[in-house]
Formats: sequence, C-alpha cells, structure tokens
Amino acid sequence: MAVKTMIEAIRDGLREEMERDERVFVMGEDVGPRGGVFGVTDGFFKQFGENRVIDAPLAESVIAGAAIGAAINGMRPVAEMQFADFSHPAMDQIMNEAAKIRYRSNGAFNVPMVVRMPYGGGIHGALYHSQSVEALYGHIPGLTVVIPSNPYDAKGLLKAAIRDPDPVIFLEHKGTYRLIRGEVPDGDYTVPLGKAAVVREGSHMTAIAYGMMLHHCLKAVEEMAGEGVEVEVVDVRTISPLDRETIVESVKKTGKALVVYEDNRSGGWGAEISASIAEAAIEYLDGPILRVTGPDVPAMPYNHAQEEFFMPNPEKILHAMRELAAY
Amino acid sequence: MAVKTMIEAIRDGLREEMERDERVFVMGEDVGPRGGVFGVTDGFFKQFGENRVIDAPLAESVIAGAAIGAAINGMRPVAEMQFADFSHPAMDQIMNEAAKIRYRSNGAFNVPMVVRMPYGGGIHGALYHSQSVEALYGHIPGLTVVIPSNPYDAKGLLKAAIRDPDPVIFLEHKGTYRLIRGEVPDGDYTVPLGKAAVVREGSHMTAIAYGMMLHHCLKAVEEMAGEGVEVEVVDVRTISPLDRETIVESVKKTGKALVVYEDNRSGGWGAEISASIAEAAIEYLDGPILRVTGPDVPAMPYNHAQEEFFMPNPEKILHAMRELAAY
Amino acid sequence: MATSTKSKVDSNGRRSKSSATKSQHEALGLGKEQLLDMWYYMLLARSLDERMWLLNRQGKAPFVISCQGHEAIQIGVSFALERGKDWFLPYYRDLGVCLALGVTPRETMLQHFAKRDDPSSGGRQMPGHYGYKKYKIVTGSSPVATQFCHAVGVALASKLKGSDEVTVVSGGEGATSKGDWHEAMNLAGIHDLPVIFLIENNQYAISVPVPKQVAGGSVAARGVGYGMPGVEVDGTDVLAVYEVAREAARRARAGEGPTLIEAKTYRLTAHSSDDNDRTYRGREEIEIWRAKEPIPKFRQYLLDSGVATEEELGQIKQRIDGEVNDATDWAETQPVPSADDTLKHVFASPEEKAQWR
Amino acid sequence: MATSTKSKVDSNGRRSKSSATKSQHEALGLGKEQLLDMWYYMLLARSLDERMWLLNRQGKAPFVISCQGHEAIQIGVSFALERGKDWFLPYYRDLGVCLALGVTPRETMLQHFAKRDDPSSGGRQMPGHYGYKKYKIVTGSSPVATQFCHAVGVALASKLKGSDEVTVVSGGEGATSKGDWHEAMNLAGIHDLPVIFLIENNQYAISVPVPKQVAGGSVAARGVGYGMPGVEVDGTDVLAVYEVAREAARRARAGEGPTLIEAKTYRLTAHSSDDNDRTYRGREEIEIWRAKEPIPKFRQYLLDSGVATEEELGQIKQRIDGEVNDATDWAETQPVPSADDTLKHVFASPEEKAQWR
Ligand SMILES: Cc1ncc(C[n+]2csc(CCOP(=O)(O)OP(=O)(O)O)c2C)c(N)n1
Ligand SMILES: Cc1ncc(C[n+]2csc(CCOP(=O)(O)OP(=O)(O)O)c2C)c(N)n1
Ligand SMILES: [Mg+2]
Ligand SMILES: [Mg+2]
Repeated sequence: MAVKTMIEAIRDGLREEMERDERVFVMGEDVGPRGGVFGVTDGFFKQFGENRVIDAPLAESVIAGAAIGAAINGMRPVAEMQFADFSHPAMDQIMNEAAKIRYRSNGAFNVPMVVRMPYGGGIHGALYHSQSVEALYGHIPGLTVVIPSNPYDAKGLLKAAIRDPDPVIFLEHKGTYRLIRGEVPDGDYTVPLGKAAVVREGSHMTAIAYGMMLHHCLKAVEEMAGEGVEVEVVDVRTISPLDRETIVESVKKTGKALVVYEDNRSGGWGAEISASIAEAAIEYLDGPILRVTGPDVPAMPYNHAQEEFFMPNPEKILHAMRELAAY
Repeated sequence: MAVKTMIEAIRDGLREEMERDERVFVMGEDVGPRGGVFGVTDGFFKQFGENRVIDAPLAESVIAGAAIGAAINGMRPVAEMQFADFSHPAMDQIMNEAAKIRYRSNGAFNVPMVVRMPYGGGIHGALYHSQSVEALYGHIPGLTVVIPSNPYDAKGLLKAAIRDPDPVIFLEHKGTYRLIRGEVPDGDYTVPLGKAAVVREGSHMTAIAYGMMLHHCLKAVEEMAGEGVEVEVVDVRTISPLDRETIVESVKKTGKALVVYEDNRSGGWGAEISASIAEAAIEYLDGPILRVTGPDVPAMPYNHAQEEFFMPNPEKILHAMRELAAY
Repeated sequence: MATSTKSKVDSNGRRSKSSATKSQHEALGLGKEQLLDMWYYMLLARSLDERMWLLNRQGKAPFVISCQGHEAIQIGVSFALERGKDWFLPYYRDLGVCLALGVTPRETMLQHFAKRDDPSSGGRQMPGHYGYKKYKIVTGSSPVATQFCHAVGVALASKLKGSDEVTVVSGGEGATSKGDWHEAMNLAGIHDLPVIFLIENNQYAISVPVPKQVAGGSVAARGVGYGMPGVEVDGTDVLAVYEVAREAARRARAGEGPTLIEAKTYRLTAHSSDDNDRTYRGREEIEIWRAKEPIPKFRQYLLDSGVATEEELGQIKQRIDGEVNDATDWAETQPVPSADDTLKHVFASPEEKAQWR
Repeated sequence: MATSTKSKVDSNGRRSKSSATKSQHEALGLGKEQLLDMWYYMLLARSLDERMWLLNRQGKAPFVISCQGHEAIQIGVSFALERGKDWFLPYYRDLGVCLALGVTPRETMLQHFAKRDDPSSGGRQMPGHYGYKKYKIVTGSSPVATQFCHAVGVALASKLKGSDEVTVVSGGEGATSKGDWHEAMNLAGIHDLPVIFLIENNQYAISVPVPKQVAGGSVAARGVGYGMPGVEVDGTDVLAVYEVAREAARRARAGEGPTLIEAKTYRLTAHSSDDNDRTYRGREEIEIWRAKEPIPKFRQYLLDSGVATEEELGQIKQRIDGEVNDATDWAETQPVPSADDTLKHVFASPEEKAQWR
C-alpha cells in the first residue's frame, strides 16, 4: 500500500468513481483547467473533458440546485463548494430541497448527489475560509454528513457517498489536506457510511472527535498515556446520522467523556454527542461531559494570535483530559 | 391591563416602536396593504405610509441584506420573513453578514436590525410552513435569537430587540398567535434579552422549553402535580446567548431535567441545553437528561395523522415526566 | 443583440398574431381533434379547481391554491411537448399542466384530500405541490423558484446524455425576483441548455403587484441579458401560447438553447384559500380581466371558427362533470395516511439500497 | 425601451469617446490639478500593490489580492463622488478607491500586516477586506456579491431620510452570477434608488473566463431588464470611466435612479497570492492586455496632452516611493493584535449598549 495525503486519497477516490461510472461528473468553481483551488480535481479536465468536469459560474445555489436536477435525471453529480463558508447561499437548495425530496415525494424521487466542501481553520483563512458547518447540515434529516480524518477513510467514504442513493455532504478539513498522510490501498474499496470507529482503545476515559481535531486528540492521548491514563478515542466519521451506539458503548466502558470540536461551542455538533450520552449513559458517568471547542465568536480571525486563541489544540485538550482524569 | 393574543401583543409592540422612533420601518413580503399574511402589520400601511411599511419583492436575501445596509446607514429595520421555512435563502446574509459585521470590523460597524419569522407547526402547514429554525440561528455567535411564549414577553422582548444595537432573530410560533392570550400592559415596557424565566416552581424535576412547547409542558405539569410530582418549568425565552445560569440553578435544585423542543431531535437547540447541564451539574443529577422532541424526519407532513405523530404534545411530555419521576 | 443571431423569435416580446388569411389554428396546423383536446383539458382543470374550492368551503379540505386564469398558458405549453419524453417542473398553479401530461382527476383528488395513495406525496405535502415520476413531472416544494435550478440540472443531464428531451420549468412573475431564477437563467444561457422558462405572469404575488415586483416591468425583456430570446405572449390565448411554446421546444430540441416565455394573464381567485384579496385589489379590476379570461375566450373561438357546435361542447362538459364527480366521490372514500408511516422515506430503505445501482 | 425615457446614457453600452475637437479632459472640464491628483492615486495604488507582493514573497505577509489593471476604473469612479458624503461598498480589489477616498498608505499597510491598529478589522480579516467608517466605506466580507444587497439598503436609507447621498457598490463580473446581485438590482430598480452598480470586468473569476460566467457575454446588456441604464466603458481609460460615473452620480443625486456600469479591463496579476494563473491562461494573452493597461496609458495621455512634464511626473513618483517606504517601515513595527481581544466585539459591550440610542 502506498502512503498518501488526504488530498491524494480524495482525488484517487473521485477519479476512480468517474472511471467506473460515466454518470459521475463534477461541477464547481474552478474545478476545470485550474483543477480546483486545492487541486482535488487536478488533471481531471484533461482526462474526462469539459462535459464531466464543469466549471460553474460563481453561483452556489444553482451549483447545488442543478446537481439536484441532474441527479433526478439519472446522473451522479459531485458538486464542489469552493469553501464550506460559501455554502450558505446553497443552504435552501441543500436543506429544503435535496434533503427533503425523497420524503416529500413519499419515496418516488431521490437525489443521489454528493456535495464536497473544504472546511475548518488554522490556515490563516480568517472569518470566511475557516468555518465549520457540520452542525448546520448535521441537523437536517435526509442529509448524510461525513467527515473523514485520514486518507484511507477519505477515499472509502467518498466512494460510498457517491454510490449512496441519497444526498451526502462530504466535509474535508483543509488542515488535513497535505498534513495528514496514511496508507491507502490502490483500487476499489468503500468505508460504510454511518459508522464511527474506535481508533484507540483505553479504559479511563473516552475522547470523541472528528476531522483535524481527532489528530489533536491523539497527540494529547499519548501524553496522558505517559501519565498513566488510557484514553479511548472515537472517530465519529459520519456526523449524521450519528452512530450513537459506538459512542455510548465506549463511554459506558470508560465512565468519562470528552467531546472535542473546532466549531463554535454553543449548538456545535458535539452538543448532540454530549446530549446523547447524557440521555443513554448517565449512570455510567463518573464525571461531567466536558467539551473542548472553538469559542462563541463569529469566526476565526486572520491574525496569528487570535486564530491560535480560537483553535482547539493538543495543549487545550490535554488540559481538559487532566481535569477529567482527576475528577 | 387588557388581555391580548400573541399577535395583538406583537402588533402593539411594533406599532409603538414605530411611533416612538421614526428610524424604525418594516420590510417584507405582503406587509403593506395586505398587513402581512398573519396580520401582524394590519393597519400599518395606512398609519405609517409606504416609506415605512415596504412591500418587498419576493427575495429573502435582499430583504435581509438591504435591512443590513439600512441599519448601517442609521435606520432601525424590522424585516419579516413570511415563514421561517423561507429564511434559508437569507442565511448567508444573516449568518455570514449581519452576525459577523461588528466582529469583523473590530467594532467599527454594527447592525441594529430585527428579523421576525413565524415558525413552528401543528397548523397543517406541511413541510414548508411548519419548520423550527432556532437551532440553525442559535448556533451563530453575533445573533441574538428570541422566542417569546406569551403576549407579555412578546411585546416586551420585541421592543428590547428593536432597541438592541445588534441583530436579533425574533421567532414567533404560529400556533401561539391566536391561541395564547395573556395580560399585556398598555404603553411602554421592555423584557430584557438573554434572561430565561422560571415560570413555575417545583422541587422534583425541571422541564425546560420555549414557544408553544412551554404551554404543552405546563399542561403536563398540572397532571404531574396531581400525581404528587412538582415540576419546575423554565421558559428559555432567549435561545442564544443562552441563560445557562437559570437553567443549571434549577436543575441543581431538582436533580432531574427534561428538555422539550418541537424541532428535529438531532442537533436541536435542546441538545445544547442538555450538554450545558451535563457539563455543569452532573453530580446533581438523579437521572438521565431526557428529551421530548420532533422526530428526525425532514419536516412535518401535511396530513393530520403524520403531523400529530411529529408534534410533541402534553401526552408525550407527560409520558417522559413519569419515566423520569420514576427513575 | 445577443439573441437575434440565435433565434427567429422577436426577443423584445410582443408577437403579432398569426397571419389573418388563415384562421389561427389552421396557421398552426391544428385540427379539430387537437383543439377539442385542448378545450377538454382547459375545462377539466377549471372544473376540478372549482370543485376544490367547494370542498374547501365545505370543510373537507383545509387548503386550495388555484389555476383559474392560467388554463390557456398551461394547456398551450403542454401541447407543445412530447408526453412521456419531455420533463416538466411545475409550480403550485399548474394543475392544467399535470392533467394534460396524464395525471387523472382521481389522482388529483387524492392529493386534494391528502390521502394515503396520493402519488405526489402520499398526503405529506399541501395540495398544489405536484410531482409524478411516471409522467416526468418533478416533485416541487413550497420555497418559490428553487425549481428553476433543478430544471437546468435536468436539462444539463439531458445534454450530457445526448438525449433530445426538452425541459419546461414554470413559475410566477414573483418567482423571477429570486436569486435562484437568475442563477438558473445564467447557467442555462451559458451552456445553451434545452430548457424553457415559463413565467405565468398573473399580475400579483399574493398582494404585491408587478410594479413593486419586477423592475422595468417586463420579465420578457430580461431574456436578452442572458443571451436568450425573451418572448411575451397573451396568456389568455391558448393558441398564441401554443405557438411560442412550440417554437421554444423546437429550438431546445435542435440544440439552439433556452427560451424565456412571459405569458400574461390574471389570477381570477384569491392567492389561496388562506388569502383575502379584498385588502389589496378592487373588484372592478377583477371584472375587467374576467371579460378577457381564457375559458370563454377559447369557447367562443371554437364556435366562431366553426370547429365545434354548442352540442359538442355540451357533451364535453357533461363528460367532465361526470369525471369530477367520480373523482371526488371515489377519492373521498380512500384511506388516509397512517401515523406509522411517518418515519418512512427519510433515506432509502435497506431493500432500496440493495437494489440501487 | 424602459431606460431610454429615464436617461441620456445610451443604455446598450459602447459610448463613443468625447468630441475630438477638445481634448478629453477639457471636454470633461478637468484641470491640471485634478488630472495630476488622479495620476497620483493611480500610481499610489499600483505602487502599494507592488510592494505588497514583494512583502508577500519575503514571507512578511501571507496573502495579497491585487488591484493591478483596475486603477483607472477605481480612480475614475472615486473622482465622480463627493468625499465624506457618498457611500462606497467596495470589494477586495478596490485599493484605489479606498486611497482616493482618504485611506492612507500607513492604514493600508496596517491591514496588510494584520496589525492591531488596522482600522478595517484590527487584523481580523484578510488583506483586501476594506471597511473604514470615517470615510463611509462599508465593511466587506469574503462571500462574493453580498455587498450589492447592503448597498441598496444604504441607498434605501438615504432615500427614506431624504438625503442626496449617492451609494456606489462594486464587484467583479463573476459576482454578477450570484442571486444577490440580481435581487439587489431588482430592488434598486423598483424603488429608483440612488445607487451605482460598478462591475469591474477583468475577464476572469479566478480561472473561469467570461464565456463560462456571463450568459450572453455582456453585463451592461442586463441593465435594461431592470429598467436602468447599462453602460459599458473602457476600464483602462480613467477619463472615460470618470465621465460615465459622473453621469451616473448625477442621475442618482437627481432622483433619476440607479445605473449599471460595466468597466472592462484585465487582471494583470494572478487572482491572489494563492493562485497560479499559468494553469488557465496563456502568457501571450497577458502581454496583449499589458500593452493597453491603464497606468502607462494615462501617463502617455498626460504627456501628449501637455498637462504634465516628465519632470513633474518624476516628482510625483518620488513622493509616492517615499510614502510607500514610510508606510511599510512604520507599519511593520506596529503592535500585533493580542489574543486577549479575541472575544471582543461579538456584541456591543455594556458601555456601548449604555450609550446606544
Ligand atoms: C422563498 C419563498 N418566499 C415566500 C413564499 C410565500 N409565497 C408563496 S406564493 C408567493 C407569491 C408568489 O407569487 P408569484 O411567483 O407571482 O406566483 P403566483 O402565486 O402569483 O402564481 C409567496 C410570497 C414562498 N413560498 N417561498
Ligand atoms: C460566494 C462565494 N463563492 C466563492 C468564493 C471564492 N472566490 C473568491 S473571489 C472569486 C472570483 C471572483 O471573480 P470576480 O467576481 O470576477 O472578481 P475578480 O476577482 O475577477 O475581480 C471566487 C470564486 C467567494 N469568495 N464567495
Ligand atoms: Mg403572480
Ligand atoms: Mg473578474
């Protein structure tokens, strides 16, 4: 198996799906000759041509809305929002249309589309190139929301998303694109939607995270191990529908839970994770369900000091883990 | 004091603010001669004229966006989204612009606007005239999100919202408009933003709700009292910023918490309430933090049976309260 | 101007009626059978619509939204399409379109009563939210104008697949104020997609009149800005609408690109059963338009041109009355949706997933 | 057509240059002082912009987005406004506008280095996200086209207050594809608002060229659809831009309504310091446009028309170099934002609330 970056794994998965199924096409801003602003579709325009690699006008609502229509007419569109921060103009199409079409038509119509969005901060992207949006989309029944944390999952989950009969929001943390590497098999495989993964076993507490935050957790966890505290780590992988079973099982085993997310604290997706635990595992808990999150400010500032203040990191997580361990 | 309906109280509050301050104007679809589809601005066009009661074109994004611009240029716009379900096209303007303008300009600019939205179901409005949106807007720092449950609060909170220097999302449950009546003083008073209210004292458990659900809770609570269980009821009133203090204090006192909301369960605002309790009051809890909510289906069906299945009601709440009391 | 090179249609609107020598339908090559078909569907739409209001007043259906005044537009356009091949993305007034494309009176009444077997939504959506996969009528929602974006996507897929399907998407003039309409028009123009934008301009968006809705006053005049013909047509004249729609469909099928059609008519009822239009429009205005409305106008044409006799038209009316009665009585007795099904169809079921390719 | 009645501006674009008898600036009533002012700001914008790229390559600033190629548009329009009275809602290329309206080189460099005292955002936003309350330049964001909606709101407020302020809002041709642009144009047209829509068409939206962006190919041609003049102008000719902007401002102030201006130029740099334009455009194309670019063109005009001598222009260049060096050296030493302030300005502080009326 070759070691690849996140971006390479996503590119491989997307290319293989387009080679496998000619109904799959990509549409978005600058996905053509430019290959996408992060290079995910680099080389696609040459390989697949302008009919399957479509440079859209600067119009997120019709990018999502036309993907819906194309999906209804037999295609398998993979739409790209250049940044998750710019997906808001498409929220009506994604939340009110794509998510509700199967339900409102009583199963007659369905929307097999994927919307890819780079999200997350820590890259000097400032207020509008750093946002986390999983809580907004995760709250909408009818949408499957995915966040891979490693190249293997990224490729396998993207293939599963493209083959799913319903709309999938596929969120890629920009900080992981080139930083996170891992072994990725050549050729075809999928990773099932809707399943979280225990990526590290432990007996003293459970840390629940996804995307870039998972890697910060794993760093903190090594430290804790040195201090004699074994932390079990759950990678949520599919934000919604949430795999409560895996999370609750782990917490029942360890008795302590720490939820980590980069998004603004109030109403972030970790709140649902925490509430699900408080509902199903209360008598197993030996301490509060703590959260390490971004603060409740509108978004991440550009300057270094304030961006750093905003971002959760291994130190902040470590601090919370020690507090919880001492509890 | 006169007894008024919610809609009368909201109308009075809005009219009084327009009489008090000529910078206040309303803009929305059918707010003019039609007086709004629910009649909130009934008579305003005659009284204030077409410059202060503006029938907007069918375009939610520019209704919100123009309100932002007018606020920046010294006005006090009160924009109306005809239904909360149709506010999605304005989410970019509300979430990325209005909410972030003070922060991104480091305090130089601010947006004193109010966006009113009728929300909520149980009125045969089907998928697109029944939605709850407080979890989506509540998650955005920079926005104050308000949901009054009674006429007194509705008038006082609306006045406070209009006088606030920052953007306020004012959500009005359609089911309460004509159903909920209460005493409302004539003339000027405000109810502070950001403060929850304990509307009923109790010692055995705390029920936390807002909007229409608060009234369903109060019905169930009477039953429970008959069964010897005294339930304390907290009316959240301001969704965000959330008054955690009042909620946590009550739960510390009663030791049990039930959160009720009409919105889809996963990632609904009650998840944040539950997570806040699990973080701050865990050792006071004698039971799980239960939730009575709408199910995770895209939205409320039109037909009676399925709408009823969707809506939380006193019976469902009672069932959960008994379960929690027996715990 | 951008469009003139692309189309024979005069893109600044106002088309002159067909040549005076031949009668209007002869000039269009339409025979008696087609004309009586058109009449049948126009009158069926009107009759079902009137029945729905009756049922609403009787408290048997909580909501009605009407096609009255739009029948000539809806039937004229539908007859320019290939049934079963072309796509239609309707809006809530398009009962006439649905009927002309195959939806039956019984299916219509199942929706009106929100019955379990309503093929559009199983009683989940409000009446008027059409969607019939077997007739290639795409499910619609309440948020105005979203369908324009779906339509360009459907048309894009047709182009990618090399199919010569035509897609028609409709909406009111108020819908043209939405960003989605603009974004869809632009994408359709850029890729010369086989799509027709049909704007049924009935002078009001609930209470908001055209001068407060459409800057410049003309929807058709916006076509040129997207490099496509913008055609204005009398929406009370079914044959005039048929003529422009046929040309638009020809253009689309021939790969010549999209067309914008603004068909002007008047909303004869209140916006819906929840509306009270006395607050914003005068009765005189309504009377003026009633005099021009599509049903009597086409009836008169059929008689004057000698295409049909009073007697023939009477037989059609009888047939329709029978169908409306049958549909109402039958649908009323059909089962309502069950609460147990509320959780169904959020996602594909395991069985549906297993079969998915 | 709707506009012809409302404006003396030929609304299908292409304006002929001013009369040949007088020189261009004389015909416009502009004297030497104003022309040299224009030149100063054009060159200042270019020089600051070039310095920013240098600092970026030196690793001293992580991001640059450029005005190079847009200077004639930005200065031409700014000079048609009343400083301190009129509003401007810029986009990220409008450095020239900001300078001409009063922003200093030092303030500009504070933003570029994201320093604490940056008046646009205190280092919170990326460079190019302008906003200066004291100059009535409204804070902008990254989401493209949202500012068009804010601008019509600002203009609506001016109208409601009975003020004769003019509002100008700018964006690229890519921004016209957004629903917000359309919704704003429509609202402005309906209420005849005193606002100017300035589209700086530089042929690309990052990598997407005009044919894949603007259906029909002309932004100006869309004006008529909103009942407003749509004027196309050579965006490399500062005097031609000044002329159309002055007329648009006159119309707005006189209550004659909005104007759409499409000023055509070329983006001389990559989209930003994060872009590599070799993937989507050829060097030859760039060379062709370099030959027409605004700075040498206006310099030549000043010399040919005898308005200025090489020596005078040399002095201006010297002054600018000094200001750019001073701004850079000074700003570099200014304090950075502090982490402790991260939580500030989410809402008004208690003190701000107490003073709020
Ligand atoms: C996005 C959105 N905003 C508002 C509404 C409420 N609404 C329903 S129909 C309508 C008027 C539509 O007018 P028009 O497009 O002219 O169609 P008509 O009803 O006149 O045929 C409005 C405002 C909606 N359904 N969707
Ligand atoms: C809503 C939104 N979508 C996408 C982007 C990413 N983006 C930033 S600038 C740009 C191109 C803008 O092109 P144009 O409007 O022509 O302005 P120019 O940069 O050419 O001056 C894009 C796609 C964005 N900032 N906002
Ligand atoms: Mg209408
Ligand atoms: Mg451009």
